[in-house]
Amino acid sequence: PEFLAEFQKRIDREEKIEPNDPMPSGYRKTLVRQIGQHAHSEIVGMLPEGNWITRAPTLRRKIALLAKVQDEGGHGLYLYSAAETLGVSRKQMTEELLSGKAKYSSIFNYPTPTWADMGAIGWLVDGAAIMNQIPLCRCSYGPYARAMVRVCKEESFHQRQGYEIMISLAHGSPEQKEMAQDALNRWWWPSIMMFGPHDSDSTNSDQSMAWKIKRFSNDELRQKFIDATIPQAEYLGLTVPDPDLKWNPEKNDGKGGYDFGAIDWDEFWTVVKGGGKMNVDRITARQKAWDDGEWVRDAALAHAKKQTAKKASATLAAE
Amino acid sequence: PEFLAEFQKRIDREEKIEPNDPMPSGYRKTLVRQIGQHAHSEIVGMLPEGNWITRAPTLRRKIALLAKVQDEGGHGLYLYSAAETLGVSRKQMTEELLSGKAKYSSIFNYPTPTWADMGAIGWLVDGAAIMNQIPLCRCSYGPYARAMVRVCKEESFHQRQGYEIMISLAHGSPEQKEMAQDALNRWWWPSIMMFGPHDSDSTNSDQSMAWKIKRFSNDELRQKFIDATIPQAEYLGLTVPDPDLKWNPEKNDGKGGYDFGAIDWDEFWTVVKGGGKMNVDRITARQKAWDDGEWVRDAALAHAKKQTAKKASATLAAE
Amino acid sequence: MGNDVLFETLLRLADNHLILGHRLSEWCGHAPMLEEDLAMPNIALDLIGQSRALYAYAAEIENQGRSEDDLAFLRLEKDYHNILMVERPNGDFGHTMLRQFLFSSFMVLFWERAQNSTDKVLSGIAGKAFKESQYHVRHTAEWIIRLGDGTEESHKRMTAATAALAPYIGELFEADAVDQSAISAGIIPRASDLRGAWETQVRSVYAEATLEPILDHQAQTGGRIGQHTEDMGFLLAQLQYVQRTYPNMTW
Amino acid sequence: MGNDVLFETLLRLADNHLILGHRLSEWCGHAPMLEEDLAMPNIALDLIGQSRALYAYAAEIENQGRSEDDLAFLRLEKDYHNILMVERPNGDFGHTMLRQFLFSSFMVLFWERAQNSTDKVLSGIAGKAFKESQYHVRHTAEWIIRLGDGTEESHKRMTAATAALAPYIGELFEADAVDQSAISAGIIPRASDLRGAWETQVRSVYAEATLEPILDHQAQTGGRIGQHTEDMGFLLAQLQYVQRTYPNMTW
Repeated sequence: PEFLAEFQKRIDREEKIEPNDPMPSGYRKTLVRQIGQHAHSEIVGMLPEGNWITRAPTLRRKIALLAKVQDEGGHGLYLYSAAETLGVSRKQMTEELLSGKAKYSSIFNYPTPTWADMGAIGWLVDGAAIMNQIPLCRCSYGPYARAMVRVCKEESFHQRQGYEIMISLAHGSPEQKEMAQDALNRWWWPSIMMFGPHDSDSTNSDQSMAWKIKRFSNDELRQKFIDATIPQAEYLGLTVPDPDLKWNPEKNDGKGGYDFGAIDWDEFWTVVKGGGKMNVDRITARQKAWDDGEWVRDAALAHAKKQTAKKASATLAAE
Repeated sequence: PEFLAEFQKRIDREEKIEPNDPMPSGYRKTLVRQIGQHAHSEIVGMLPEGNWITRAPTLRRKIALLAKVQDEGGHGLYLYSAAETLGVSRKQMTEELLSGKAKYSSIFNYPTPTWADMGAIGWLVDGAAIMNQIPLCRCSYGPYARAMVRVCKEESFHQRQGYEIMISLAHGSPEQKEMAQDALNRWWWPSIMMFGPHDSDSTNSDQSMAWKIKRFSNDELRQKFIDATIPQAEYLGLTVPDPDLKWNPEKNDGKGGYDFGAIDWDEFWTVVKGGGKMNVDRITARQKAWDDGEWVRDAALAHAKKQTAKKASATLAAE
Repeated sequence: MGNDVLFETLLRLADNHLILGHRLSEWCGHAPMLEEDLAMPNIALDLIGQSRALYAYAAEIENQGRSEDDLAFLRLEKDYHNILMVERPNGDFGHTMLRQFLFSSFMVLFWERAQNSTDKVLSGIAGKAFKESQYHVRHTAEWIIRLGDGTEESHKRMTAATAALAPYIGELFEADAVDQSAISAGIIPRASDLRGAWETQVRSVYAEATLEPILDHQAQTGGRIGQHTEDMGFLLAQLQYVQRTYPNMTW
Repeated sequence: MGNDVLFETLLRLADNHLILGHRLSEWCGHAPMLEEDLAMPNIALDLIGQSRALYAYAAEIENQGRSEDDLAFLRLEKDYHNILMVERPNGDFGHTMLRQFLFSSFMVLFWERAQNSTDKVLSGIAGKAFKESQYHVRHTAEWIIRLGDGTEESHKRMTAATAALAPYIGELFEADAVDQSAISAGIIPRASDLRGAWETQVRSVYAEATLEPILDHQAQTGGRIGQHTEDMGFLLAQLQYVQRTYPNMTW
């Protein structure tokens, strides 16, 4: 209890907690879960966009998409490394992902049937992710905060890139415009749900706030996202699929903001619990990559051991 | 020797040899090799055309192509059955195909890059096959002769179907006409080579002739094929890729026929010996089907055994 | 009921059959044994043949100058209204057989009743398709039993196939507003009325196959309104290849 | 030498890089380890980037109003003039690495000399590509060694890959009349001149990897004049999907 109070003081002084610092086991556990989940989301998140790499419509778009998906892999790598500083291995985390014990962001269980989804994901999904992630750059745990600084920089580039795809489509042919609208229709609500349950239903939030792992509530971030995104949709000339959406000058302490319709939490929970269109396919794809790659990882290990043994005997001979 | 003379007399009287009849081991061996090779050709022959089933341009063409490839499987089945009457199992023959010990028609080692190849194969490859096969309907070995009667009936249907594809293309758009010409360019010489080496270089031919397994020489059949096919090419308005092709009124005992250019036997032997563009892919595809199917065949066998055991114990219990 | 309901009804049926026929045709030349290199194309031919009759009739009903091939080959992904089950990748032979068994067990009941359709053309198509489906059920049921009650490995694979296909069962029995209209007009039978008979049939085969039935899994849906899984785009890339690459030609 | 030789030369180079980049990009998200999910797209990005520069320049040289994307996406199969090696399916990770190693070991020598091309644009492209290729060789060579001299299984797989790719080596060193013209004009180096250095490099890596080199197998050719293996059509069906389905649009 004394230690806990001391720890809280450090947090309150905005000191960064580092890997070798003493920390409450709850703090460590929360971080391992959250960073792991975040890393898994990056990795699984490669799949819905990876789906269009071989079918991208131009060389420029193909290069940008490939680079983007690669960046996501890079984010996964930073984040796994941050989690490893808390004493959990990448292999262990991967196995938890594959067994279903560890979660990843539910948004990646929606399919990407059209090219416009590459725009919508960048614009909306990355947009929502950035809202969530910018505060994490000031997270109390140092390695996570530093990883997030790098992630956020790249994410906002991705978001612009996605929005730019939307512009091309929305200002393109009628077929392209329809494709863009259809993508917005499908991605709008899932993006809104990315901020998680309403504050009133959110568990563990208070403790995370106190520990400064989390700095804004789900509903605060959601509102910020909606307020930022609606003008962008208007610029595109697309219709946000929410009939209850309305400007409310009273909101945000009189600065104004948007009222929006009720979120279908049944759908949210269905997808979280494995009922999304792509849940099974996503894990199957990851499992297949893992299984197919086993011989490669084994061989790399075996080769490294041989090299070490060779060096050792060379050193011995030289002595 | 007395037996051999007696056997030859039966052959000369045009009697059919049946599975349980005594026969010289050379006769049996020749037939096993030839029928097996013929069966393998049907099976491997499913692949180049199977390549277009999922991409056929219309429903009518897709149905016809699928039915055709299925027929080839059916021919394989008749022929394996005919070979089995000579005491060799399908499994054994399949293993010989996969190991490379048994051959199949070299023509199937050419790729099918365009839809026009579905026309050219039907027209030229099936056309050449029919030339080869019609005499086999009168082959001295009964089961083979009877199998060939069924095969030939279907093959001539396939040939008409292929030619009909060529007509659609040759009388279609400039792109289609070019596609048809390109296919003719690629399939002409390989089809000509399907009749095998020149009589002067052909081994084993005399004995096969005497035994009435074979009834015409390679060169006779080749000439018949060319004479029948050139007018068809003319009707299509396509150019046969042989600058030396010329009507010769002296040929065929004064009935006239076509002179044609020198055959590139180096290419022929290269492909026979495994150097065709698709040799490795063909065997790899068959090997994969065989390997992937092993658990199915094993299960079918295991289930059949269980059923037999059940029936036996039921019978026992009833006694 | 307007022609648009009949058109949409025919299209959904046609798409189911074309896409499943397409998947099945992918096996041609790669089956575990020669007999199945004949049997699978046989079923595929029936399915694609049925789709052709349905597209031809749909084109006629639509009366906008589109042909059966325009409908089959020249729509966007979201305009294909097949159920998700039929577009799923083949998986292993057991998975393919089970998918076909589940689908054909439904269709045999559907076609049987559709013989009494108020639409005479559809009832004619149903008569032929009913007979064909009976063979599809028989052939695939035999394989489910053989593989379920075969070796340890085959049992394991069939158990996996059972689980993998379970989410795609519910969509068979769905009915949206379009279906409701078609049902009310007596064009097609009510799918939910067929569920009892379907389950009896399927349970008896699963039992003989020593497989645990999973028939009430939460359903994946959306196919009817063109919301597909990611495999669909790749299937269409092949299906439409020639028509898209060489537009407006006769083949 | 006419512009047509330069155009065709650029196109062949561009096609090689696009198609191999495409194949490599198929791995993205499916690699054996996260590090390779970064490394393979890295190489793919270099290759596709090189192809883009080459197509853009080829379009300029052709001067017929075609864009880099028209060249990359809107030709018929027979008009893609890449060598066969680059279109071969990925196989397992070892096969993919070996293909890349064989190709990049050639390209590094090619680009090194092409820096002195009489064509200034190409020599500029070569300068950048040379540096990139050095990394490709280094990265893939490390894997060949690791996998060749790893476990028994990895050695077996690499031996199989060695045999599978052997027939596609010869085409790297071919030169037809077009190539000859381009060589005579000093646009590109003579491929056959590079064979010695290439073999030395490859043999030394194979040796360290304890792999038996098969470098003089009878060559499969035809890619240069658009005669492809059957895998190419399926690759193009994906590559061209959007452009063919929605013609004449801006993306």
